[in-house]
Amino acid sequence: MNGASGNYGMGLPIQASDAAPHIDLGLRVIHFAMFAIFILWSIFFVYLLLKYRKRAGVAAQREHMGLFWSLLPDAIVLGFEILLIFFYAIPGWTRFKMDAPKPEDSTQIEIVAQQFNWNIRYPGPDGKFGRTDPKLIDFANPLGIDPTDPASKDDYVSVNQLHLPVGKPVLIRLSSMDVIHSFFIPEFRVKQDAVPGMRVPVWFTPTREGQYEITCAQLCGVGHAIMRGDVSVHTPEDFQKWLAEASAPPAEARAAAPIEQW
Amino acid sequence: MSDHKAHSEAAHVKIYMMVFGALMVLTIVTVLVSYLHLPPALGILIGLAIATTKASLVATFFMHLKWERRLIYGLLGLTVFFMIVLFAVPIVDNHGLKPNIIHYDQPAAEEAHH
Amino acid sequence: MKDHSEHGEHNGAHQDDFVGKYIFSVDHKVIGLQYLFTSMFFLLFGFTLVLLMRWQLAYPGTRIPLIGSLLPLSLAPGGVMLPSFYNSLGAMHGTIMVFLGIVPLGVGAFGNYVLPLQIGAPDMAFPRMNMMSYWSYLPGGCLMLLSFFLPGGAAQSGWTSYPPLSVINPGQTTWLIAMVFLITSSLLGSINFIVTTLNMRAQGMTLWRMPVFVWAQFVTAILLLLAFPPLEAASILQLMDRVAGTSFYIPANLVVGGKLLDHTGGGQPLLWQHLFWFLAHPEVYVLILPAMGIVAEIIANNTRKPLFGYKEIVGAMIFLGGMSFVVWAHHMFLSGMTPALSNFFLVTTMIISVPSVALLTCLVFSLHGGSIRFTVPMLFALAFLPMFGIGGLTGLPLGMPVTDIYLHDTYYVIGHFHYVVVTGTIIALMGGTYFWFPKWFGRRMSEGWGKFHFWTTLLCMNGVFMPMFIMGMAGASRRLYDPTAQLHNLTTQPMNVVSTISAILLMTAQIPFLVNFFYSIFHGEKCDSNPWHVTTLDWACPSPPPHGNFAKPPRVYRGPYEYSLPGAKADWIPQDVKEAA
Amino acid sequence: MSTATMEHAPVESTGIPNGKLGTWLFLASEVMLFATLFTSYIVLRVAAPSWPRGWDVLNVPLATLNTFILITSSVTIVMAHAKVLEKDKAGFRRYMFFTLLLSFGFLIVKSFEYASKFQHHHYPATSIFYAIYFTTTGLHGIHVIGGILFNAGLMIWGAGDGWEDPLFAGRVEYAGLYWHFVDIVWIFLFPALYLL
Repeated sequence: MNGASGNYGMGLPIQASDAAPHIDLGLRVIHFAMFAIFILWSIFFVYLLLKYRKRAGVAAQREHMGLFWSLLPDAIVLGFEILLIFFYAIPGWTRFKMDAPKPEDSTQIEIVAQQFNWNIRYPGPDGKFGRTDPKLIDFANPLGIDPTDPASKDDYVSVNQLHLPVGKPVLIRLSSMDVIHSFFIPEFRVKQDAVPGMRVPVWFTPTREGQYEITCAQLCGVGHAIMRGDVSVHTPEDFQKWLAEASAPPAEARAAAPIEQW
Repeated sequence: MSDHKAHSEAAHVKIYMMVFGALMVLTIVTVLVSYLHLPPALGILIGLAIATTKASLVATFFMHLKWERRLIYGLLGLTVFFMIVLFAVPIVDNHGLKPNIIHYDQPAAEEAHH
Repeated sequence: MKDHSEHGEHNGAHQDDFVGKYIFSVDHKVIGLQYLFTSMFFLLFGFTLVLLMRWQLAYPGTRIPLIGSLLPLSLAPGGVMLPSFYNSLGAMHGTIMVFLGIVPLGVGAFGNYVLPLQIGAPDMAFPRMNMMSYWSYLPGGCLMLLSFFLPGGAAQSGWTSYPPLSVINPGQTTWLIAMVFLITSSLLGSINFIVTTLNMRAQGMTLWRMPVFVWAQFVTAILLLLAFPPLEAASILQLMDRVAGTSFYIPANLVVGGKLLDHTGGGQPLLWQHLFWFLAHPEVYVLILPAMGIVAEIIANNTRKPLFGYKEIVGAMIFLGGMSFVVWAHHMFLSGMTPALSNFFLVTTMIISVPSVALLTCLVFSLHGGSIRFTVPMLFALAFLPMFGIGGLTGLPLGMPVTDIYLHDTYYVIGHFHYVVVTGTIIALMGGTYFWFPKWFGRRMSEGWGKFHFWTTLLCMNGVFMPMFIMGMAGASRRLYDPTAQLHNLTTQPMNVVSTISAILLMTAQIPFLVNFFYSIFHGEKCDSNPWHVTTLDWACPSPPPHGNFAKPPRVYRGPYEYSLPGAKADWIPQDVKEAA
Repeated sequence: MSTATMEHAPVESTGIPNGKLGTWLFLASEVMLFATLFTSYIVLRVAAPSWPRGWDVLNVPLATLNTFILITSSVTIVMAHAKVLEKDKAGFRRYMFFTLLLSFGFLIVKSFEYASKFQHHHYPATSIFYAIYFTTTGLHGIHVIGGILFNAGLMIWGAGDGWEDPLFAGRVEYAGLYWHFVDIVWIFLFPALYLL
């Protein structure tokens, strides 16, 4: 069907971006701790049930265990959480959602979600996105790019096909034309809601060449299930070659690119 | 079910009239200030201060909060706390989001650079 | 109008006719039972909806067995459901289960019936308001049901109703109007509960002698009182967006299906999310606190010893209630909200886990040194502990913004939420039903069938929700009409089948319960007024209690859980008994 | 009434009458309701590229008149309560009548304001400012209507056997509490919409 289908199993999908190892580390540590807590707790629970089951001639004791023992689980959980917050959660969040890479060091892409497509725009060699105007939107021009703006001349728009070079940060400006969607690539461990009226930056560095899948993670209407796209991560040379080929035809001809309308 | 203590109603009525006068004066002041067309920040500050004063007067005297029990204070304190939370988070968020909001009316060049 | 005899006479006028006694009754017990039967109906209805969804998830695009052919063409042509119908089912399942099933059962039914009894009151503080609360809930519920048959159909935007989708989708207007009814009902109820708890306690029933269940209901009522109005206002704004064409949640220049939307714009989609979750997170505690109260009552009764750390439990509940107002944005880490805010909500979310752990610890430690009777209610209460534990623990990776990047909006979230609410709350409510059944009807439910019901239910519930964690870890997205339409869901598709089969079995497992329940109302083994030997006041009056509950106003001499007092003849001393015999 | 019954039975209670506690709880929830509207107002206003000044698009003199009317009605209802405590039936009727008159006056002025907006084709859908304006003042208006119904009911009840009812003074006080709250909401709405 597609090169991406081998990426998934019963556990976490393969890791294909710089975010993946960091997020997986957290998931593994937290789940290991969860299992440990739950198993120890269950042993204690079953022990209590067996030891203190109702037996003839044995009355319940009114005294309780000391308060100290009840504070212990709280303290353990709190300590674990404080460690996670300061050494894992806040640094990771800062890296993935607060410290964006510089635009000039990154592959810049604009993604505009719509029911039920991902419109992907590359700025072309000038590195600038042309002006857009919602009034210009039609089936041939899904983003409403203004052809009179010189910066828009070399812009290239593809639908549901995201091509990226490996090893270089990708900086996406994510928005939506209609309702809230959510941009999710499981192999990259990247997810962000696409909100209409807002342009949210998303960034990551692909670390592995291959085929991956974009999916919409936020209910966006009747076609939510079929809203998907393909990601191809190339070597930098292949990526440049692809971009040159793809954006070669003049602006007028580009408009004929097939657009899936569901 | 009158729960009123021994305080005399006549004294209350006198207070009510004074509060009434104060409310009227404050209303006139806030309208007059608005005719100065102050810069928004200052205007909002003054308008809000006057409105809060007026509301406090109504609550303290007309709603008898001055003579009310601690439980009611507690209830209102709790409400005000959650109200502040309800105000604060969306407003702080809104402030943080400003750079991300798209304004289509801006000129082309600015739009392109973002 | 001055004393009890007149009070009885006053309402006695109503008792002669059927309508006054059973329909527009002002008796908290009748209203409680009205809530009980209505919410049980809605729970079963909401469950039926999800069975349809589960069929579609396990066997996408195939004919729904049995009832597929009965569904109208506009929902499921040829017995195969349409995506719009699937989305309606999703939205209505969530709404019905939360707002029409669990809250009315936990608060409306158990709270209404048990709370006045446990504090020794003859009725609620405002009996007629209590009746109005039910009669606002029922039309709201009926409107929700009817919405399937109204033009535009039922809401399709999820129970969260995120705009702009909810503003442009059909069916949402009915949902919003019905929600206004339900919110009104909850507000009326919560005012009543708070005043009753504060002002109607029997002599000697100080705050620190109130059973944990009463405390739980009290905190719940405060949450409802202060958290629901924002949703009411937010719903009105959304209604304006739909009906009057305003743009509170609609930004400028939306293009839907290639056409510019008429709305002028200037609104903020995220505003709804803030206002919605300001209610909906406290709502989670509205779901879980009454359940914890029930579990605490059952555990104290069946270990035959006082609860471990009564004051800690109450304190933890109050703290949970307060904190629940400042954690809501952990539902919005990836919503496009200012990222720096996430760190604040990360910290508050981790703080709120501490009282939850404390509550669970106190309940488990209460078992230590007890003499545990494995009655049917106790089995349910015991199952609550590890199941709620799983639900709580799986909240940890969701509450961390970093790991939430991956798990957000996957099946992991569904698994987490349902472990808390189904294997947690519903299990506890089932236990509560077995526990208070003798109080309600003066008869017992069958123990044998109860145990059968317990084990099958517990097994099937885990069968439904455990696979969801596996699917979530593999990245499977939620709310997909056809999971096989996307590559990343294909490998975990067998898990959907396991979940669906378990859900069907779970529904089947409720049949013995329903038969047992309705059979026992009429033919169950008769029992005395206090078959479980409980200390709290709800068992100090006849079963079922007469109008006015207590023959004479009770007087309370001791705390709620005086079990196994050394030197006492029986291993329990009711709260209204002065001297240890 | 059962509320009265409870107060005479020996109970543990806060000492605050049920009705008063219930009214304050109701008002607490109303505070949250209007706080939500104000939050929405602030968020939408701050995010808007431009926002009309109230005095350019709305009628400040009419709204000032309405402010005077509402404040006066707050005084008359508190006087009505004082008259109940003084057992002055005629006084109560007089002040309650003034209160009702003033509340109708408020609605009439409001309807003139709305009518002139509609004449100029300004509807809630016109802009986000008008959306806020119509929604908040509309909800406030519904609260005024609710207050009128309750106050009129009290007046009718007070004319009959209500005057002798032990609950009567309390009910008048609670009606007053609610009415003052409606006043307070307007005290904030007035500058927020018209003057800032």
